[in-house]
Amino acid sequence: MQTHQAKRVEIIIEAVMERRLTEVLVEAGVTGFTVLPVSGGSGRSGQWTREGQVGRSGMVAVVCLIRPDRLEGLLQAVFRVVNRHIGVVSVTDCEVLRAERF
Amino acid sequence: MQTHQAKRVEIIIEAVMERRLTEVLVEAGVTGFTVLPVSGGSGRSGQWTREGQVGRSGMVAVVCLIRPDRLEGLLQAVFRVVNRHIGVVSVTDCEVLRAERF
Amino acid sequence: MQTHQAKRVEIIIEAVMERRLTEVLVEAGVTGFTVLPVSGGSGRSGQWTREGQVGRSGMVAVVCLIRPDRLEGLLQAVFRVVNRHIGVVSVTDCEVLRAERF
Amino acid sequence: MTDILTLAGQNLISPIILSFALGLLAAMARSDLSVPEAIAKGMSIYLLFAIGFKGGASLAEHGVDARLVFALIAGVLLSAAIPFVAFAMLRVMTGLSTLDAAAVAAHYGSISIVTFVAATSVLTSQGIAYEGYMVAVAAAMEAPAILSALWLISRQGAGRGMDAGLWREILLNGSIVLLLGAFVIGAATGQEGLAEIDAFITAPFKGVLCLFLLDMGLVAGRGLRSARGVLTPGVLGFGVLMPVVGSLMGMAAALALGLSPGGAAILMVLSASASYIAVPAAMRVALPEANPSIYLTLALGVTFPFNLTLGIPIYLALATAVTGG
Amino acid sequence: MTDILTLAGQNLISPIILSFALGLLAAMARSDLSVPEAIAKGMSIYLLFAIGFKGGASLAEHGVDARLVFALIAGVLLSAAIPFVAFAMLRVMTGLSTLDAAAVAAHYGSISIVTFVAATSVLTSQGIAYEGYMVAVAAAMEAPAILSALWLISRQGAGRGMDAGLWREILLNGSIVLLLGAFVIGAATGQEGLAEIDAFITAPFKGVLCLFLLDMGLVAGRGLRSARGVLTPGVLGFGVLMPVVGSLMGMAAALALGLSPGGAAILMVLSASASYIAVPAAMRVALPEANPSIYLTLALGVTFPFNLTLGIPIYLALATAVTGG
Amino acid sequence: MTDILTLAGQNLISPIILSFALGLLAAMARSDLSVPEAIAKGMSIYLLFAIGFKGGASLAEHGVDARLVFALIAGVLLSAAIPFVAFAMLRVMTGLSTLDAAAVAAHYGSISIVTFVAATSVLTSQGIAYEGYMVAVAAAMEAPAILSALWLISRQGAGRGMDAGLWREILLNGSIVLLLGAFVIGAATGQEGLAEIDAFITAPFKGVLCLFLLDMGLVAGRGLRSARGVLTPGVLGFGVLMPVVGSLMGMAAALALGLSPGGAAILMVLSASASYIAVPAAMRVALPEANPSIYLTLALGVTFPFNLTLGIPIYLALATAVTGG
Ligand SMILES: Nc1ncnc2c1ncn2[C@@H]1O[C@H](COP(=O)(O)O)[C@@H](O)[C@H]1O
Ligand SMILES: Nc1ncnc2c1ncn2[C@@H]1O[C@H](COP(=O)(O)O)[C@@H](O)[C@H]1O
Ligand SMILES: Nc1ncnc2c1ncn2[C@@H]1O[C@H](COP(=O)(O)O)[C@@H](O)[C@H]1O
Ligand code: NA
Ligand code: NA
Ligand code: NA
Repeated sequence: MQTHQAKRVEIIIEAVMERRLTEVLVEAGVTGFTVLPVSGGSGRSGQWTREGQVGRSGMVAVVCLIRPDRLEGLLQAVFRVVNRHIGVVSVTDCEVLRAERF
Repeated sequence: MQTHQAKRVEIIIEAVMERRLTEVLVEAGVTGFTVLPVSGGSGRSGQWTREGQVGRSGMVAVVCLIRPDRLEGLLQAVFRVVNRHIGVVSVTDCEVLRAERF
Repeated sequence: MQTHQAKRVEIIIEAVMERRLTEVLVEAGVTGFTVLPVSGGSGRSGQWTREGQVGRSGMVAVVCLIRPDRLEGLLQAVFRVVNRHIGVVSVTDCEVLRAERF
Repeated sequence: MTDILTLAGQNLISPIILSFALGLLAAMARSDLSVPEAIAKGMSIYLLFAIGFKGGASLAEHGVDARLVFALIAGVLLSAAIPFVAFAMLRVMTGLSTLDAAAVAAHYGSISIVTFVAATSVLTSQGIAYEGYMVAVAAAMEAPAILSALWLISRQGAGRGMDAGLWREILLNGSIVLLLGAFVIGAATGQEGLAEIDAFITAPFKGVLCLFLLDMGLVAGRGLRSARGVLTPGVLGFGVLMPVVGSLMGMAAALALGLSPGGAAILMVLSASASYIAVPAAMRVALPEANPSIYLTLALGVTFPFNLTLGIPIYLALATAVTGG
Repeated sequence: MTDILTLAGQNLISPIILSFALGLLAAMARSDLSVPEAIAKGMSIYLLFAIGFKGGASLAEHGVDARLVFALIAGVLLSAAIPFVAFAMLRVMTGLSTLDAAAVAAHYGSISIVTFVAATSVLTSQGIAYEGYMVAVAAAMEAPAILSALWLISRQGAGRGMDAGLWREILLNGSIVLLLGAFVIGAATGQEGLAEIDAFITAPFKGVLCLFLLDMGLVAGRGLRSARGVLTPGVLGFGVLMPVVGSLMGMAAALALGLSPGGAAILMVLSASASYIAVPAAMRVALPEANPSIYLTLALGVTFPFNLTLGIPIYLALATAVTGG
Repeated sequence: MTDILTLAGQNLISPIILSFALGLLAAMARSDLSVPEAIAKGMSIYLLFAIGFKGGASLAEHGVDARLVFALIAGVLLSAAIPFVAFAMLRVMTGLSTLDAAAVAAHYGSISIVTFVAATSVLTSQGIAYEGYMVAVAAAMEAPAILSALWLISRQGAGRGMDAGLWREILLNGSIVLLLGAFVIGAATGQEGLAEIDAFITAPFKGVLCLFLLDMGLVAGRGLRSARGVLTPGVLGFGVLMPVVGSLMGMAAALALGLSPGGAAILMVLSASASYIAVPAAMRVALPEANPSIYLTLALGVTFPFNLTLGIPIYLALATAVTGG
């Protein structure tokens, strides 16, 4: 099958920042993203779990497939949101089907 | 540790198509896959969230680690299911432990 | 944006082993990890779903971003836990923002 | 007429409707109020189980009526026929494509179980009885409309057509199985069984319905906010006119069957209501090219609130009038 | 005998059993009916809290009985002893490996809290009293069987052996902690505390149990569907014979303790029942090489339905007969 | 004094407090007992809806009081003023940075709705009435404290400042919207509406509160276990002293308003309690550099249990004494 080069950006960020992050993604011209729930984790600010939590606590994972030439713009936009907040951003090379979608 | 080359295929597809997709994966000789819940996202067909939904709405993420030589067959099988439906497919190079499992 | 080489290790393991795995990760000097829920899957030991389950059944996905030079130690630590248990481990090259966090 | 207005007025300030309105407003104002998916599903399981069980227990008390079979047949026919009327109206009133029109039509032939539940709770508070087997009729009306819509499309050479898997998914859909299963359990264990679990399925029923409608308001509000574009005046008009047309078809059937006033009102409500759970899922599989935001917004954002607020009192008044109840 | 049959017959058409049957059938027919994981867990928390609290409140009312301590010891001994019997029977009746046999044996020494709850609800509807501290006995029987099974395996030089973490996981298992904790709260606050939350833990109890059993039927049905291969006639026979054998061991202990007919029936039910929550998790950690589909299918797909339908009436009839109740 | 102790003693062995203690102990002992997130959220929706609705229905019964408006204003002022007092105390008593101190201060100006609910349930069991509109006062007190804290920080040139999005998030926060919405629904449908859903929102209320407090105990225990480091004696002392200081400010306001003894006790409880849902989320957005484990541990692990056990009886005794009730 014909595949196309793309980048897979995975942003693990506090749930309270989700809306701000996705707004920035849309502004940066990202055509799509997917949000996955996160049930727990650990980092410099300690270990946490979502069990029994009532508020909008914890993190979410936002996955975003984009054309390589859009990466720089996306990262800059993301950085503005993530900068002062806890969370991690990783970028992986990937191939996608149906490139017209990205 | 000894690792082995493999491919990580990630298919984000409508929840209603999950059963059809996994049936096709099994037919294509895939030995295993993992389904992750998705809580929301955005694409050409708009933004959505799973909050408060009663029906089998929204998307799921299916992750499938396979031997590189099986990739082509897998993608063709997947494409038949995804083709008319919304959803995205990405493929990443990876290394796995315990190659006998794939 | 300046990015840094890193490895993305994804461990899909039985939920009952989650605590043991994360303890080993911490011992191996991993500075952070994220746990994602898994809703179902299939492998050599059959197909399963989390729907309606009461016990701590099913699998979880643990994602761990680390500096490349820490990979070997991490894999060895992980292998001790995963060895006798079902589950899969994959490693992907990636780039991260804010390398000081890893 | 005054009666309808009084009833509609009373109906409007019931906790049930106001809970829906609260959800709708909160979502429109972009509050982050939300009901977890698992809780929404849990409440819908509770409501289906309770309504099915009570229907079955009532059947056990009043005995099986010859009309049960006829009512089931009438339900199947109504569900199969309404999509044709809806399709024709959509082609006239709106600019929707054949595909989108057929998909929308399927929803109006099928039923909304919460509208049904809300109607039964209005009947109960008014002390109006209805045939217990209407629950089974509701279940029978879920699926036939889907076939009509697919037939409408296949005539045009489009659509995927049914595979065995889709058949099973539609007929063994979770909500049908639970509703019918609870109905059978209620019928089998009768008033004795009902006495055992009454405190669970009757006393808190209306309260749970309030929270469920709060959630439906939130979902409908979110849908309306993001789908304002698709609601042309024609489409909106259809969403209000179609339930009335459907209810009249239901009324004709109710008269032919000789149902009680309460039963007639229920059959009208079923005919008027539009599915937003089972049918959307089937459409995503069978007609993936149809735009889901059109049918979801119409069914949940327009027709459901219309039925909840104005529709139910109107149908009840009509049913009482024509059956001479 | 007629009594047993009548009771079994009555038992079979109770909403509780029929709900389980509905779930089982729906899953077998591959309906997509499902209960969200969070709701299933929520219901199990409710049931454990309610049953524990009521046991404690009843203890507070009737005072602490010297037999409480003996009953606890008897429970621990039963739980530790039954795996040896089960292991021997498995080696004779089935071709299971030592590892699989030991893992299965652990499940039968431990208990199923829902079977216990179902039995108490049968007793309550028959107006038969039982010792409130049986809840504590149930908690005491959860863990010892695991140790017996691990000992059986370590004798063969296999198995991982216990680490401190596993010890804590088994003894501070969520369901044990909640059951015992609620028992203590019930005992401390007594009838006054019960009066405060009675409307929550007593009135809706049976209804919640119905929905919980619906879910268990779904899970059991899914398991049976995918694990048909492991159910050889020998394994199946064990799944039906073992609970009866276990119940007889429980009966002997009940006679020795001088329990009431209700208490004896409960101890028999506990001995007859097989764990499908705490023990499977412990086995996955301690004996990962044992095949989970064998023990899960046996405990949940064979023994649980057997106890629910035929077992409980049989044990109750036997208990009444031998204790002269 | 004896009265306070008796009441505190009674209070301590209520099912509600013991459930919290059970959760706390289970988490400290590292049991894997846990309540699913969806269930915890579902219970909080239930509690907010029920308490809001009952407040509204009581308002509808007793008529709108001129004091309602004054009480709302007093609530806003209290919420805005308390952070300044808290900030000053933190600077004196602890070594916290300005940022952390401001973040903690915001929590103490705002309120904990579960503490409020627990207080109402103590009042109800003692047969002490309180003004129904206190629910609205509770809602009014949620947000102002956040602004005070942000102002404290911005004075130092730090902090992000408010954007429009944050404003909306704070004011249309899910729990405020639900509480006020249910209050309005209760006021609109009055005793008639209450009668319809009473069996849902009144009878099981205390039982649900027990399970909710079990969950809060689990969350608090987990927090305490992982945040032992931040609890210096000064911080701990603040967590116990501050609620008392807050309650006295509330008492002054209650006297000025001329509230009933019950109403005065509630206003004291609101002033004494610290938010652990709405404010932490706002702080993560506005002051991400502040350490969440400090404010969460203080609010949920220290002040909440203090208020629940000793605080409520003390405030009630004081309120009764000063209002001459
Ligand atoms: N190296 C890492 N790999 C994966 N997830 C991480 C990593 N570091 C941090 N995280 C996630 O980000 C959250 C906040 O991290 P931190 O800012 O280090 O406290 C953690 O709780 C994890 O969920
Ligand atoms: N570029 C993307 N990256 C990640 N997920 C995407 C992307 N595009 C679409 N999706 C996911 O696929 C769903 C359907 O996409 P679409 O077909 O574009 O509406 C979206 O709601 C997202 O969950
Ligand atoms: N090739 C694979 N790709 C992704 N996930 C897998 C794969 N193989 C196994 N898994 C996951 O690991 C679980 C156990 O696998 P197994 O040990 O093969 O039964 C499965 O249920 C899947 O969730
Ligand atoms: Na209809
Ligand atoms: Na047993
Ligand atoms: Na306060």
